[in-house]
Amino acid sequence: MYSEKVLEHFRNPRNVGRIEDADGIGKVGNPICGDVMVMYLKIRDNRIEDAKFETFGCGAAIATSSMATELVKGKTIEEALQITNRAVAEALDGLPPHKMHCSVLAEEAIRAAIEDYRARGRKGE
Amino acid sequence: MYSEKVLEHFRNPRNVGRIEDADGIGKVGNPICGDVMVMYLKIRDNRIEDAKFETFGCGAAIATSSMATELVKGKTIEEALQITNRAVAEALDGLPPHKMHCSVLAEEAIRAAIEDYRARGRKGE
Amino acid sequence: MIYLDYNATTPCDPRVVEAMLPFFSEFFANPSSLHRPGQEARRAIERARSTIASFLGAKEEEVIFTSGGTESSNLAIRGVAQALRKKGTHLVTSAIEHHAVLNVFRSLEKEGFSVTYLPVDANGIVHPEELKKALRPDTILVSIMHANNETGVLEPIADLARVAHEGGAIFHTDAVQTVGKIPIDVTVLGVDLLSASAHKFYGPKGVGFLYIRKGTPIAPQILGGHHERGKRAGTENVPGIIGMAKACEIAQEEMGEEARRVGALRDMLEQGLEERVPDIHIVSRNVPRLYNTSLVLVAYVEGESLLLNLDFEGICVSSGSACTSSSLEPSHVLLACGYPHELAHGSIRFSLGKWTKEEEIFRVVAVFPKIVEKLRAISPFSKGR
Amino acid sequence: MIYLDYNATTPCDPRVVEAMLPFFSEFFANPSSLHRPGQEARRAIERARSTIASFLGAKEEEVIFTSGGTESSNLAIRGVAQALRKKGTHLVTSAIEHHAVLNVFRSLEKEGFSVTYLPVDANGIVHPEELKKALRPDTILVSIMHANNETGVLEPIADLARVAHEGGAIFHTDAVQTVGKIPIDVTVLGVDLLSASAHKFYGPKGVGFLYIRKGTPIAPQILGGHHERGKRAGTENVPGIIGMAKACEIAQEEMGEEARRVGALRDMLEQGLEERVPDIHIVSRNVPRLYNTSLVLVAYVEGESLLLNLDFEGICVSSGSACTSSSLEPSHVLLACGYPHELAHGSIRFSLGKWTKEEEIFRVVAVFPKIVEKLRAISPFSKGR
Ligand SMILES: Cc1ncc(COP(=O)(O)O)c(C=O)c1O
Ligand SMILES: Cc1ncc(COP(=O)(O)O)c(C=O)c1O
Repeated sequence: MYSEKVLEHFRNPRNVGRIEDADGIGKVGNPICGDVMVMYLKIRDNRIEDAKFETFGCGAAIATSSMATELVKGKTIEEALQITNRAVAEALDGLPPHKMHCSVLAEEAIRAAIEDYRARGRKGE
Repeated sequence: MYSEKVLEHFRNPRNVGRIEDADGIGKVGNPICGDVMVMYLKIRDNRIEDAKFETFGCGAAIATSSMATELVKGKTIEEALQITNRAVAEALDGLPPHKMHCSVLAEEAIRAAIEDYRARGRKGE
Repeated sequence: MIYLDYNATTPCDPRVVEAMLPFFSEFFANPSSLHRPGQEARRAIERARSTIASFLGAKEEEVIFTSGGTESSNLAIRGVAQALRKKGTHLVTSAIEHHAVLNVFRSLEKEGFSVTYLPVDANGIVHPEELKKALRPDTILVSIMHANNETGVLEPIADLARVAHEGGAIFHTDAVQTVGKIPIDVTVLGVDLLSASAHKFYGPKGVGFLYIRKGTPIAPQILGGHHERGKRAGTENVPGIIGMAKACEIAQEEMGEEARRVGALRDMLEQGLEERVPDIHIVSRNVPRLYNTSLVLVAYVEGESLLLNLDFEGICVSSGSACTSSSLEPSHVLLACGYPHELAHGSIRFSLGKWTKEEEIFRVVAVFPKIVEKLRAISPFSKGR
Repeated sequence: MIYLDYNATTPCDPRVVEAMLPFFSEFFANPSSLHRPGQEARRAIERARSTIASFLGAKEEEVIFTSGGTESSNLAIRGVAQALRKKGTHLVTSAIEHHAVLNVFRSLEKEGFSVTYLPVDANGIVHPEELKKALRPDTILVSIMHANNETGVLEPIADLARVAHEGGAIFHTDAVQTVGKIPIDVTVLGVDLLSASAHKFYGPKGVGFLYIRKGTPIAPQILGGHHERGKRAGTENVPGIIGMAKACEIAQEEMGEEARRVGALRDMLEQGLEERVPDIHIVSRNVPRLYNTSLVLVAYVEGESLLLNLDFEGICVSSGSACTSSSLEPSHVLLACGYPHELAHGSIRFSLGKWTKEEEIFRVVAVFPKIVEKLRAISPFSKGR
């Protein structure tokens, strides 16, 4: 069902945990649907220096979380906002059709975390 | 499906053929239904001295014809008229339910042949 | 034993059994299970699906596994009728279909559909012009069998499907007697649905498939879990499916040679019988037929009594179709061809196959005349009477 | 591999495969054929029918062969509903049925029947009083499963059947998870129809049976030849039927001992997990349950991720039911019991069987806590967060 790459990221997820002094936190999903993703970003000079995640969800949810944090790290905010759910899925060598929503969740988590960072910035101005 | 006895009578039917100077001939059944039985009786002093048959039909039709001729031989006319389809079937150790109509045909053939014999008698009087 | 009843069922090819064996106790997991053994079982049946699809010139997702030919045809006919009920309620089939098709149409008639049963000519052929005449604006489905199980006659499916499509109807064919015997390409045939049963071509009993052209509207008939893309619920018969795919593979490789060999034996049988037995008739001898089938009508005697006498000699054949042989009705196929009832009661079907040998045919040709003679001696109809 | 997914499917018992083998290529004839090989095949399946009937305390003519549990339940429910439609159109089932039952009722609702889905208590038990309240003068059929496939909970079938009969309704039970595991006598249970699937009790996939009490009105669903007393058409799956009968024979002899042995292992598993993993919940632990089944809810983590991690360790289990595990829905059974969605997403079903060994349970108890810990470390919900 899952690609080797999905299984590998699921088995050894990268960037697990929280960043205590995160600059942006994005929480998406819903426990009722069985998927919750929280993404923590550390941002300096418009560039994502570090990213971590916490996820409640299936194998695909955990693997896409892991891959999404890998993809955003080192990118500028604008670059990170370009990351689509397809890009996350492709980086994992694809997802089964009924699991594509997990990659959507990952895209949303990135956006939500950046949104949060920007909102804090506006507040702090 | 068929009892050993049915198969035996079917394989080696008794009294096959016609009696050229028969005293009574009974023809029952219908080629459209796939069963035709003709019974020939030789009768002397109210007693059935000989019986033969010709049958177009399935295994059960041939076996019941054979058994019916065996059963009537040596019987008086009154005794022969007592032979029911059940008696023919039982003498063959039974018939499958959807083949019981063959034993009915055998009973009818006996009756028809005796009927014919009596009708000839009335004509001859 | 001389088995000449291959149209009723075939023995499993030993290579089919060998292919199935590991899937009973070793690779036994449920293909719906997410763990690795389950996913391995899933991959095995998807490989089987792919084998069968390419055997038919179809796409993988167009092949649905069922429990056999009867279920396949039930699903095809009732499934399309239900799915298109709002579009129209007229259905067309032929008078010579197998009961697995005919009885579905009869039941749909009781549910408000109207059904045209197309006639056949004296050789049992359904003519495309007859179909053309029968089509109406509200015709949604046409179902005509590929080859008849009793006579072996091949219907002009490509032409019939074209006519049906010109009339806007979906086309189904019951190909239970042709799959594995002759090459089939669903695009060349132009059918939308095609039924098959593994045990008719050296696969196991209890498994079959339905080809469903992509986009064909069809309502599932057995409901439950999300198996077979929602078209047929129930845990997949993994060993059966593997066995059926193997049977397709073997057929693909060997059917050309089999057709030649078995066809020659069948012709030898027919010639032999005709030379030695007076007053017999070989049905549909001069039209395209399955190379393995010979339906012989024997005047003055009834089919079952012939069959049983052949059985006493160790020769296994059928009288009419296996399914109706325990009923009292004469073959509806022969009646549709216009044969009188008496003759229709006297049919013997020889159907040859992979393990039929020349000596067996010699023996049948030697034994048959004596049996006919014996039964005719008992018959009140025999010549000159 | 440690296989703890016996409720999804079981490997064939080698004795079952051995019993089936001669029927593939040697005794392969069609049971509808009149020749001797055909009649031998007929006798073999009638012997199998008799074995299964006596296993159930039923009469031979009350057992009908099908392609599996799903088809059996479809036939039972749709068959009775159609046959009694004129008498009434109200049907009753429970909220926790398998999809092979639930989806038939959902489809009947679209066809004009009204269906009451009985609630269950927190342990997943359907109470006879609830059934009593639901019955109406036009109730024709009640269908409640014997044991639930996810929780293993046994329903009070004898009481439920009595209540249904008092209300004049026919009673069906989906016994797919109990046949072969616990003794069943259809007269003691008092049911009119009972569904089973061979692959759930060491028989082959693709074959099952439906018990139909004599006189129960039922419309056939698969139409064709006159097989199975007109209740189910299609060439019989002879090897499958023989295998299923053998599986019944073995179960009859061995299930008492198995219940003891497997029950002890299951209890050991549950005790071990409970001692070592905080915040888990064993579903319906204190009500009558199948001795082989344990459904464990693990707070803060999702079931599939647990399942896959166990699979990495060679341990095969299920999350919820096998059939729904590829969908996104949490278990409808757990929701019906009143568990919150988060917990219902975190279920792991261990189902033990004939080849489960003590060492395997030790290993699961050793491995499971680490997996839970790892996943909880990833989870945003874990305690104290
Ligand atoms: C033409 C045809 N259609 C359908 C069937 C039914 O197939 P099965 O009995 O395998 O379901 C048969 C054979 O019995 C057949 O010959
Ligand atoms: C309770 C229950 N009913 C019905 C079924 C369906 O059985 P099958 O998949 O063999 O048709 C299953 C198993 O999948 C089951 O557990």
